[in-house]
Amino acid sequence: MTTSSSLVYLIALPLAGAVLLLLGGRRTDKWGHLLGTAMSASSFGVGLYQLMLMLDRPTEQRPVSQKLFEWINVGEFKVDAGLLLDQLSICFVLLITGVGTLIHIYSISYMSHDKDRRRFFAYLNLFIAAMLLLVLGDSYLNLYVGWEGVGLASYLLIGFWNQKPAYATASKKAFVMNRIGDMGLSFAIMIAFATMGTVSFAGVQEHAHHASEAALTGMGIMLLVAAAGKSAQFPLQAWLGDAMAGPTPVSALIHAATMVTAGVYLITRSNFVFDAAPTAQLLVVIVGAITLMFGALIGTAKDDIKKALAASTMSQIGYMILAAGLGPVGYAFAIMHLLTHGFFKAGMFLGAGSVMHGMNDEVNMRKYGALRKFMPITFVTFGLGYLAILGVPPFAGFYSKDMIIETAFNAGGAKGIILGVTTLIGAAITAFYMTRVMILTFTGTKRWDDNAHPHESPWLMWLPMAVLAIGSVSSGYLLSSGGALENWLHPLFDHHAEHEHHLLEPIVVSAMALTMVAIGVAIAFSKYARQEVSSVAPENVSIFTKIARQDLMQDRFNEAVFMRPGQALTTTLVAADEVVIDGAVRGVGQAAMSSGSALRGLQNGYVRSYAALILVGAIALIGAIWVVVQ
Amino acid sequence: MNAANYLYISALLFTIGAVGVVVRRNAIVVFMCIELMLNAANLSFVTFSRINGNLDGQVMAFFTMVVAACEVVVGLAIIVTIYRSRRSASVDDASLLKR
Amino acid sequence: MKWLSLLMLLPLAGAAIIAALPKNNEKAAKQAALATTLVVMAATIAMAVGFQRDNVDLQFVENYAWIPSFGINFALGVDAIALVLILMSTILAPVVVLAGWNEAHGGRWSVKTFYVLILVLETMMIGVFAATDLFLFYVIFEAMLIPVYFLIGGYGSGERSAAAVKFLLYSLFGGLLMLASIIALYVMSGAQGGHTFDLDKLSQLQMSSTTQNLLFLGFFIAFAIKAPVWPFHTWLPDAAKSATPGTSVLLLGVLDKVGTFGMIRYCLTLFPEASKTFTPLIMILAVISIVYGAFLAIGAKDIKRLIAYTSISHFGFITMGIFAMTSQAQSGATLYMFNHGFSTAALFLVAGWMIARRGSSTISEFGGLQRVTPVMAWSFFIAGMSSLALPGLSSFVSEFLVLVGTFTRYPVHAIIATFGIVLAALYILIPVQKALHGPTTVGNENLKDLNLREKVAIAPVIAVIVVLGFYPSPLLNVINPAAKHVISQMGFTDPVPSIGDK
Amino acid sequence: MMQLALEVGQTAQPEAIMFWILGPMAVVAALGMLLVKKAVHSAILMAFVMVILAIFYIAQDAVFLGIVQVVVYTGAVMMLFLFILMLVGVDSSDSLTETIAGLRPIAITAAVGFGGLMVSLLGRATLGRQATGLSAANADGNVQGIAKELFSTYVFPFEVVSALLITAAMGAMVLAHHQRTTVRPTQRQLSINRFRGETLASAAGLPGPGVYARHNAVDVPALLPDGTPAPTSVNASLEARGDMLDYKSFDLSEVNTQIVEEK
Repeated sequence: MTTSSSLVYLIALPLAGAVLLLLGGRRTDKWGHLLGTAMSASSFGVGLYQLMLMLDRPTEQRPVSQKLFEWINVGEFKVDAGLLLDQLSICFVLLITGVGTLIHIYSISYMSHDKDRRRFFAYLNLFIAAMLLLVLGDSYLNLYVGWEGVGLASYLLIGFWNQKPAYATASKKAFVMNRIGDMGLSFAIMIAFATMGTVSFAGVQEHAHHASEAALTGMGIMLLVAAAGKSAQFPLQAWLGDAMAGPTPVSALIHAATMVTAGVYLITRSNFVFDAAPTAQLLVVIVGAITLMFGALIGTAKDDIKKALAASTMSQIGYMILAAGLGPVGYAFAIMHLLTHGFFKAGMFLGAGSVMHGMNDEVNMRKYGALRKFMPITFVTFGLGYLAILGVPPFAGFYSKDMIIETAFNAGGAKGIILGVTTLIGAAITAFYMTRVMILTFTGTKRWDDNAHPHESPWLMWLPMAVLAIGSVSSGYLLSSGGALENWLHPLFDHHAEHEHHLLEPIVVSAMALTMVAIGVAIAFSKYARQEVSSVAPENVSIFTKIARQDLMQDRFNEAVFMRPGQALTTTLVAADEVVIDGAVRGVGQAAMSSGSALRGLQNGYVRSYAALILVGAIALIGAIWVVVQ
Repeated sequence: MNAANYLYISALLFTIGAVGVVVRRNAIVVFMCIELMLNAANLSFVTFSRINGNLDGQVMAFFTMVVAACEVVVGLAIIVTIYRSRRSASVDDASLLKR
Repeated sequence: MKWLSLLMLLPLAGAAIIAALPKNNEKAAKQAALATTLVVMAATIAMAVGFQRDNVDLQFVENYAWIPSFGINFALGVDAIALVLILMSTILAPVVVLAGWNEAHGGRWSVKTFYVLILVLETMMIGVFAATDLFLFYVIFEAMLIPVYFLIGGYGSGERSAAAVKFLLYSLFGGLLMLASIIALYVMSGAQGGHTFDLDKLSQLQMSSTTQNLLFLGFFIAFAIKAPVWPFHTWLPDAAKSATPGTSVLLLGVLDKVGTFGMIRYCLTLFPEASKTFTPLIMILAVISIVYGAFLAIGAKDIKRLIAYTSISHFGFITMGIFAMTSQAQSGATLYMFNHGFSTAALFLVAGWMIARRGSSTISEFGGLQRVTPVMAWSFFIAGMSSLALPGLSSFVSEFLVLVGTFTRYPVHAIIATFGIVLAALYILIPVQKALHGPTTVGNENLKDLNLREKVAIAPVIAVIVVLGFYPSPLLNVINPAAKHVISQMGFTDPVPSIGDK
Repeated sequence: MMQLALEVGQTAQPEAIMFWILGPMAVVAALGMLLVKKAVHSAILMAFVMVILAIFYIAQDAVFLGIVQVVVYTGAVMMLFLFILMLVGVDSSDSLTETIAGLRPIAITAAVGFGGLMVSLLGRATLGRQATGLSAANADGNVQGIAKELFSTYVFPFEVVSALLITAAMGAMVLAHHQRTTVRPTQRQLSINRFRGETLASAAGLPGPGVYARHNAVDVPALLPDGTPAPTSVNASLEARGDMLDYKSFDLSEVNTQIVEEK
């Protein structure tokens, strides 16, 4: 293990940017966006420098650590503020800072008309810092700080336009659902400490194979809950669609490329836990599979371009989680899909932002159409992303997604078949809804109002899109040629159980996947390109479409099962506190008062009744003597 | 002759006096009942003195008489004063304690 | 140097000076109060520097005969836990004075009286944490009610008299139960080697388990009312709603800590066996407090009541930490007391400014403050984040320590308590959304943002919250030996990780 | 009871005979005190009880107290009572109907309980020895014995009691003394008031009671020329005592209507 003193700058630079911009206030309005971008870019520079240093070192010395200071030290509970940069985190560091910087650049132009642009950049920098802390922390507790930090940044950014009540509600919903996930992470940390006496990654890895499987399963499930919260996985997926209330660059950065993939990071980072807890691992796979179908189905019905993309994100992360749940063979593919997805999805979101930018912030795809002519660059970059997500060779998605499908089939037995088929169907549906997005947005006839004047975005916006498009084209090949990423990550994962039994040859899987994609595309074409698309969503649709439009009833379910009973409980408790507990207290007071006023009747002012009372008292006294002196 | 008999009669007189205090409204009668109670007590004292064979009880009765005399003097003065202002000797009319 | 008596005398001297000032010179009274509290703060910090960390005995011990015929001494001394709480109290005092610069206006009595009361209260706050003689502790414990009663009843708002009386009756009830226990201890000490109120000697008493249980309950109920622990909590929302923000800060931030501090210092030390007997019950009460307080906070419509209910939830955490009997939970609980003082202070002060500007404390009356008064909105937001224990802010460290420490011994309690953090997100974000976000409510367009004085008052509080979130070690290192000492005195050791069994 | 009867039968000493005659008489007289309407009767019965008690004292070798009882109590205190009764009004008879709800049953129940408890307590109390008798203590004479006690052992209480007695006397004087709050009007002033007052009606002397009225008793008001009764013609103290007849019934118009009704 190498130590370094420069890791902290990765986090400190964007953090300093955020603090400066937030404390500086209006004074920094003029140059705030430039500072924010510069901080993010310099962090990217540090990341690249670290990568080069890492490449220089032999494999076993590649991980770098830095201890900043002693954070918490109570009894056996010792946590240092320590950073760890290894082969896994460097991928994330570069993705976060790289894509992050591009999105900073994009936002300079995208947010140029917003008077709070400086604040936006402050939040973005805060997010970058928190996300870096998340991937760089060397213990679960440090990760937790970043984990909630990105939740906070996400909350602030979703609610950036919080003067609109719906947006404010969306941000609150995201934070609260994330907190449920955070609770899972808390439990995982507690279990780790209670069973292994440590919460650092290294410590847990060292002790994991001694610990009881029950404890590890519990920890694994809790980590899965955490991942589900952060990565919008079933059953905590409901917030992601609403999170699109944030400015589009935020959706691109946080809710597509980086933060939502933190769950995948957490599961791959905790590989030593899941490898020893098959039940938890199986649950991971199930959650991934459900979510990938769930997201895909929602995606087919959404008319809001950002929500369609969000559903797609959910589905793609489902793929990653599924891969991560497949054990050592899947981790690398999960990460690879994560990286390629980071490129193409961020690119597409920025494309969507570009379209909205030209269309007066209209998000309804049914009001688009024939934009290809007006926004050629956006069309091309979006199109490249589209091909990538479909998994058309040789674009990035082909490499990463095919690997996952293949690995799923190879999981063995009925599990393998089910997972394989699920991923294949998912690929087909993905192809369907992405094609639908393409057709509705860029081809066909124009359906927008006359007051919209679609135009291509300025270079500050299309440049990042272009860079991301290049990434969507090439990253898959680069990462997988010769198993580059696999080998790079190999030392981290316990790969001893290498069971290379192929159920299907890779080429067969690819062929099947491409066939499914072709079917999906064909259906979309027949449904949207060959017939006129109405500019309002048709009402006479099947019940399935209606359900899908309502996000498969996820909000209704949450409302009915959690929110309403919760509200009822709150109301009941508030009333009970007033009536029962405070009532009991006031009752004591009332009793004293009423007994007082009852006794007051005795004080009628007549001497003779007082005398009678004295007599009664004397009787009591003598009676007592009578009883006592037997 | 059992000296305890005097004690029984003393108890009876005391009780009667107590009832009188409660049931009679005329302040003067109430006072007389109080005197009756004091006298009953005195009878007990005297009896105890006899039982114990010393004069302490009688001395005590003597003191009681003095105190009773004081009480009568003051009490009657009060009754006269009340009567002067309220034209009534009924204790119920002087129910000022309540207000 | 007689630090502790000096600390207790300084505010009294300040109060005397203010009392001597002419009645119409309100500004001088305020300045004198601020100066006094600052001097006390400086003196406390100077004292704290001289504290020996690794020494678990009482330090800065002073002992003067007070009523020798009853064996009563004016005995002072602090361990780390008391030191931390005194530090918190004296840091909060100038903040409260500065933040509530104008809150004494419109009271029943003069501005001068307000500051005299505040300073007298400060003396008692120091004394109650420093007392090592049970009688002295009791006297201060009860005497503290007097200035607070007048502060609520004389300077509060709304139904201030009713709230003050409720507060007083609740506290007196608990105090009387404690008094009975104290007298019993005193009587027993007479039979076992001489009448005394000395805490150290009383903790050596031999008594039957029934006696111990009963006496323990006398103390515990007093402290549970003070803290407050469910179901003894209903005075707090009323008192907090009616009191001025500054008074509320002292009430929730400092006075309520006397309850939890008392549990450590008196319940555990004097009655170790009874504490063990009642621990299961108390843990349940603590968990109920956490969840119950959170739910009521979610349902609260008044911002001050809301903060009071969040405090009930937080005090649940502290109580749970105290009785979980692990070093993490114990240290966490003490740290929590310190942190809660600051996060509640921040919440209450900002809420107070919001209320003063808007003229109403109903949450729905606010709206869109983020746009109108960004600095105030941010201050409230950060305070709220601290209250929901966002990592990186001070409360997180303490809350997590309590949870982790509890989990190692009482996993079920810890798990239920952890649900509190989701509820915390709700009870903070709902008012944040209603008050700070959304369209600006009519009538709020021209509210003024924080002025310089208010910024100066809130800045150190937020600084403490942030700095201790990232770097709690200085405080934790002071607390740890004392917390460990408490646990070892009780005969507990930390549960060993199950991996160690193999 | 049986034993009591036996005792009475067996020991027919003079004291026992005296006791069994006077004892019931005292109890009956005391009860009568409660039951009679007129306060004067009560006072007489009270004096009777006191005399019986004096006899009991003497029977129990308390000669001094017996004499004091007769002289001081029956003689002085009871006379004081009677004097006050005269002052307040001999005739003011007490209505025996109870005005405070529920007081009488309470009082009687309490009395029965109280008496019962006392008696049963006394019955249970055992002296354990025969009454010592005072022959030894009274060897030098009862008065000398008491004097010895009073001026030796009880000298301090004795002095205190004397102070109390003086204080009581002073107190009674203060209470009963009626301080004038206005200057006593002079003859001249009275005359001016009489002639320069609001009306001249009082200028001439008031008619005596019974003038022109149907009766000429002192408690019947005079009738004025217009036939209305003049309440001022009756002595004010009679009116205050409530002994004056209702003057309205002497109004001539009232009388006339009665006559009409009789027809």
